[in-house]
Amino acid sequence: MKPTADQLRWMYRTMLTSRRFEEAVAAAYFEGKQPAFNMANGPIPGEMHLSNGQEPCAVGVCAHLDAGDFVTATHRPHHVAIAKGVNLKAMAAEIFGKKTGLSGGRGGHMHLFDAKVNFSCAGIIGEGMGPAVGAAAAFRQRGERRVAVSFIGEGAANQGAFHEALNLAAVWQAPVLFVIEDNAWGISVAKKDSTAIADNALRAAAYGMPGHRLPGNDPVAVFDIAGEAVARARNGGGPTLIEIETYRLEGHFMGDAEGYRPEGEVAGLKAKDPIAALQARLLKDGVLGKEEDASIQSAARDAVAVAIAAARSAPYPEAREAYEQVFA
Amino acid sequence: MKPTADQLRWMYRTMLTSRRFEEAVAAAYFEGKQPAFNMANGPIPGEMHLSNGQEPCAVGVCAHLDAGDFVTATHRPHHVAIAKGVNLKAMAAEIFGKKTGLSGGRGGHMHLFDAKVNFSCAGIIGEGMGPAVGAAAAFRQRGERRVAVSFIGEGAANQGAFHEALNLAAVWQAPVLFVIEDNAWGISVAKKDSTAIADNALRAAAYGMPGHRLPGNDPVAVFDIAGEAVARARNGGGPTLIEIETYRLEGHFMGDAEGYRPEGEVAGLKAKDPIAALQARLLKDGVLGKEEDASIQSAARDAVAVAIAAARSAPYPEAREAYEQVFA
Amino acid sequence: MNAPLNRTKRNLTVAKAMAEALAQEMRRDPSVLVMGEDIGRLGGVFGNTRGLFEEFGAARVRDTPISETAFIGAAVGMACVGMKPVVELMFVDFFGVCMDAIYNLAAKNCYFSGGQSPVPMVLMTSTGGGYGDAGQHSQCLYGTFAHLPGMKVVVPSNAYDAKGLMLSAIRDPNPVVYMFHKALQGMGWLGTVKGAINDVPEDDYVVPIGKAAIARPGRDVTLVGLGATVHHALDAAEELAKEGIDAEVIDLRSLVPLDRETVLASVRKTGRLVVADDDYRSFGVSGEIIALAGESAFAALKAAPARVAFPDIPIPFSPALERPLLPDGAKIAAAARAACGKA
Amino acid sequence: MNAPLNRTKRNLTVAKAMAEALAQEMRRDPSVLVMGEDIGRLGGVFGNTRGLFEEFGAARVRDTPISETAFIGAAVGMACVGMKPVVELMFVDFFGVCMDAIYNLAAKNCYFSGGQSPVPMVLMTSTGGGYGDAGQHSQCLYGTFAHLPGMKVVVPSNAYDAKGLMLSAIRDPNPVVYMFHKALQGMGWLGTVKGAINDVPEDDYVVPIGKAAIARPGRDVTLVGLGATVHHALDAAEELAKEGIDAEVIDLRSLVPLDRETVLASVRKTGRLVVADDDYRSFGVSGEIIALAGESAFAALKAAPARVAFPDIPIPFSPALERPLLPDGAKIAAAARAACGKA
Ligand SMILES: Cc1ncc(C[n+]2csc(CCOP(=O)(O)OP(=O)(O)O)c2C)c(N)n1
Ligand SMILES: Cc1ncc(C[n+]2csc(CCOP(=O)(O)OP(=O)(O)O)c2C)c(N)n1
Ligand SMILES: [Mg+2]
Ligand SMILES: [Mg+2]
Repeated sequence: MKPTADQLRWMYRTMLTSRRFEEAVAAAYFEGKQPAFNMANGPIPGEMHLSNGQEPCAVGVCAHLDAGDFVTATHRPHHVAIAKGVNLKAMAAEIFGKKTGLSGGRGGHMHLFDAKVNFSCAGIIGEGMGPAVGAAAAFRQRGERRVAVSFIGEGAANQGAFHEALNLAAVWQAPVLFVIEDNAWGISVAKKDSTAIADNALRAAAYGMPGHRLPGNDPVAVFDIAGEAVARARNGGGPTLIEIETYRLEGHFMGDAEGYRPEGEVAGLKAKDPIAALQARLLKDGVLGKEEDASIQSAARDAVAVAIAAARSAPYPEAREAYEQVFA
Repeated sequence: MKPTADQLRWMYRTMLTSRRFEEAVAAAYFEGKQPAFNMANGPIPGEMHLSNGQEPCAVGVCAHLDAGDFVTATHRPHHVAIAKGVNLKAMAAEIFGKKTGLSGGRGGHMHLFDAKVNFSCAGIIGEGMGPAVGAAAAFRQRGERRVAVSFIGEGAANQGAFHEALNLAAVWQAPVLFVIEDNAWGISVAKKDSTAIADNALRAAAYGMPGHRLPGNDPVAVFDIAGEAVARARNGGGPTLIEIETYRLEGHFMGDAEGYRPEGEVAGLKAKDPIAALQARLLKDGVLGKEEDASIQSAARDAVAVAIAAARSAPYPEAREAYEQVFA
Repeated sequence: MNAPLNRTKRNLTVAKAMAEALAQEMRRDPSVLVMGEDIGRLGGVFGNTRGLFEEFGAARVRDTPISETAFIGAAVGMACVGMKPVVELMFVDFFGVCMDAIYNLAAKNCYFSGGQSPVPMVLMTSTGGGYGDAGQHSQCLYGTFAHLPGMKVVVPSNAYDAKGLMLSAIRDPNPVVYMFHKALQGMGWLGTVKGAINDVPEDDYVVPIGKAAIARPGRDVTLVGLGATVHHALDAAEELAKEGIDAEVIDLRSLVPLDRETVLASVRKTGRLVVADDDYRSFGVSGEIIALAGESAFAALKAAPARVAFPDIPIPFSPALERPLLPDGAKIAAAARAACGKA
Repeated sequence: MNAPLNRTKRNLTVAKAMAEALAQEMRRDPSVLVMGEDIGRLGGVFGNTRGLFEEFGAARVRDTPISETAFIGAAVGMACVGMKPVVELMFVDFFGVCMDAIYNLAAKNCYFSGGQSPVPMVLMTSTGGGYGDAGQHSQCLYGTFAHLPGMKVVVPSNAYDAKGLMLSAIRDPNPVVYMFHKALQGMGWLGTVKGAINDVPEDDYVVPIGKAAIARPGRDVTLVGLGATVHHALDAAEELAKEGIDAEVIDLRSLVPLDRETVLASVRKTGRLVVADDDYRSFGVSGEIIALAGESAFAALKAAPARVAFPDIPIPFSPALERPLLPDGAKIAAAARAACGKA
């Protein structure tokens, strides 16, 4: 399935928005954490997992989804959240722990929820897989043409939840996609040291579902295969497993010294930055003109600037609010 | 790998011993539970899962093991325990909850442990898989030529522990066999209703290990394939997955009304009783003579009678013993 | 317990009361569905889903693979898109393979989402031993679930409450862990404490979550129980009555929210407390109830509060070992006598 | 805490003390090995396995897949055939994906086997919040582990105990859950409570499992803490001293076995009890300690026992929400004052 020019521009703009957003978050994160890096300090405390480099996975899949479709992401959720249409201002405010955040500051960066677009993520490996199967099964039972997508990392493909969720999805013929963002690392452990086979797409056969591995971190290739899988699912064709080769351009979390990464790996990956690659391609193919590019670039930058500024200036929740929303 | 005449006779005798043992246990189990069936009553309380019909899985694999090899079985453990050489008297006494039992009555039928032959079982689906991988990894690390075997049911192949254990075994190249006793049922749920694919051996490819499916509930076929897998493992060749088609001749547990089983299924399976089949074959092939058969039959019956009688007459533990062995 | 009287009595087992509540709510609300192992064609290992598969079919009564992490997680996803799943964890002892989906996912989604995504689901699970099923099929684990925030926890002791609490649980917008004791279930093969079978109105009614019941009013000593131990406490109260000790028996019914007021009012009245729990003794329910009295009814206490609970050891198989360890009327009565200085 | 004096002091962080204990025992005993996520090349997310991979290699220091059920189960199998595995569950919050292998397998094998198959293994796991890591990376869950039989549970509050308890844990023939608090770990990125860094002898020594420590002797009120709250209690004691209240601070160190004698002796002496715990408030450690005092030191109690604990809610992300909920010296001091009638 080939993307239209509009879809290509949407993917490009969305990747840029995600990148600019994470650059802004990264800058804010280090405030108060220098010279001594203490996670508890600064406007954004706690762990921070950036998705720089993994934007193709998010946009290539989410280009086929609308607000009613159900998506679960991981501890590294920003790119997927943005591609799924999560409210950028409320998301930024949540990451800053503000009252105006998606969850009023209760969840933070690893627990972004936006019910308006059926998006959520979690801090436990594989935790979002069961919910995606369930939401998909509910859609099917109600005769809706909606789908669910569960994004996970390649490290999560060795967690028991992966196996149970894929089998259950296949038994129920649930309209769900399982998308593995293979950035080759689970914190400091290389995929080859944790996973018995190089290509997780082969695991689809264990559940009688189609499996695809996409090399090259290419948003257009992701768009193609994901589009077919989403269409199959909407038409009652059941689940699909897709593993995407992608790049983790940063550490596992911010502050990671990355001593475990081979000399030059990061530089090599940055040289293949998927945003630059898509930009060049769109310019070359004439999908994008110089001016349009500039305006998309500044639009992304501006949207992020507005969201971050609003988040910074927003009030913190009052202490008593901690006791609210434990139960509905 | 073909069994010798001695090995064939051992398999036959062991299958008979297991069958006679379960017949005796079944008889005792119903004592005190009639007319009103109350699990709490009688000399053997609690759930009772019989393995009648599944003996080929146990003997075909355990024929290749000695006391030092490590085996974990399931909630349906008798046939495997007997084939692994668990002390029959102490096992019977444990099932009767007696002081002379393997664990002094603390474990019962679902928790049979005999450290002398490295045998254990558990009541939680898939719980024995990790331990088998670990024991195997320890053997390999110490340079011992021992192997581990984890027996599970086909229903357990959909539990997360299955996936994690197989991947870990493959990553570690641990000398372990995963043996699925496919009796087509997980309590009342048919394999086809719980498992996305018909042949669990295909799941081996998800871990880059060899997988075999053996139809026909044939102890000789099991001996052949298991023998090769055990040899491979001892020689550093790593793990293997084997799924064996077998028959559950009884209910899930005793007292199961089995309303969910298709008309005539049990009768059909009983007509293919693997013990009768092996007996006929050994007599036909001249591996077994009429007299020898009779003496094996009575030897099995006698061994069981002695063990059950000893269990019945053994004393119960004293109440205070419940507080012992919580910690070593 | 307080059924209307203008009708003929209808004594049901807990199993039948649960199944009736499920059937009635499934008829009323198309978003309710049931999932779990053997809850379909078989009607549930403990009979509490009998008849549902025949009436509502395979889409609303789903037999699952042995994949608790997946199907409990799936229930959360269903709940987030408007369904009201009731899932069964066959034995509470199995929580170890799927607790993340329960305590980190179902129980926390509402909070993490700032109230955007409440999780209206019920997790039914069986508890208790005494019938020789050994240490992985006989636990109660009440304290384990009550300790972790975000989920309500109810423990019915009789058929009337079983139906009323089930209807409350399904209609509650939050995850409710519904813990039913096997000895009260009314399945022939498990035997049944007589008191658990009682009069259950056919019509729709709820027992509120978070309200304890006074199973027997009394003046001299407060006996607190839940599930099976409520019946042991009532046995004890009968025994004690003969000796002139008038015991008040409280059936907690809910652990989360805990009805502290009812417990404290009773302890303030009697000045004496004995807690009976067949869950493990330490760091659980019995300790919390005693602590509650110590913190909030200190002045009223006339004697040291006491507990009768399962000791901190795995549950042994042999009846010769297990039975003496279980709470019963005699042990509770003895503790009450001691509290009353009549030992 | 009571280190020999005939040598120059050597102040270590808890992380370094744990790593030193592991290295020393691995040199002494070839059956000891370490497994977990990122405990190899990385040296552990919390630094407690630093240097081990380089010294002992990939066979004895195994980085695992993200498969907690499998590698904790594997550790049990290893232990059953003569190894002494030390496994790490990176954050205790993750227990939900692997609790069966811990509480039903590791903790019960010894009992189920009648003592034939003890399980000598250590499960190290990090606890605690306060640094903005939100509700799935900040929990303590002490009560969750202490409630379930068959495993010992230790909680070091300082580097000296961290080394001594680790050596005891590895040599113990039973499963020991070793819960270390992130705020005490001494990793720069987590900040560190100063008191956790103390003098650690280079040589081999053990801190016995099951013995509490009197971190500060006192006459007027007993403050019981564990892990991080020990330091908050010490802060409170300092504050209280200025007001003429002489507080005794008890560091539980072990939850299972629980050193009831030391707690009771202190309460019998002071007549007043405040328990500080950053685990959830209800059905956990704080309730058990208060219940213990009520049951066994009733006559000695001069005031209602009290607790300062984390409320029964998921742990929120925003510092504006989380920080006010955490136990600290001021809250403990206030509770102690109230207990002493000086509120
Ligand atoms: C069940 C569980 N185990 C361990 C962790 C700790 N952890 C957080 S992220 C991570 C690595 C995940 O790797 P991958 O799935 O490849 O995702 P990535 O970080 O590469 O995006 C680990 C081990 C966790 N959060 N949950
Ligand atoms: C984790 C877990 N879930 C559910 C159960 C309840 N249970 C016991 S046996 C069984 C069926 C197992 O089927 P299978 O693995 O095929 O073994 P079989 O009984 O056929 O020998 C189930 C669901 C359990 N013991 N553990
Ligand atoms: Mg990764
Ligand atoms: Mg089966």
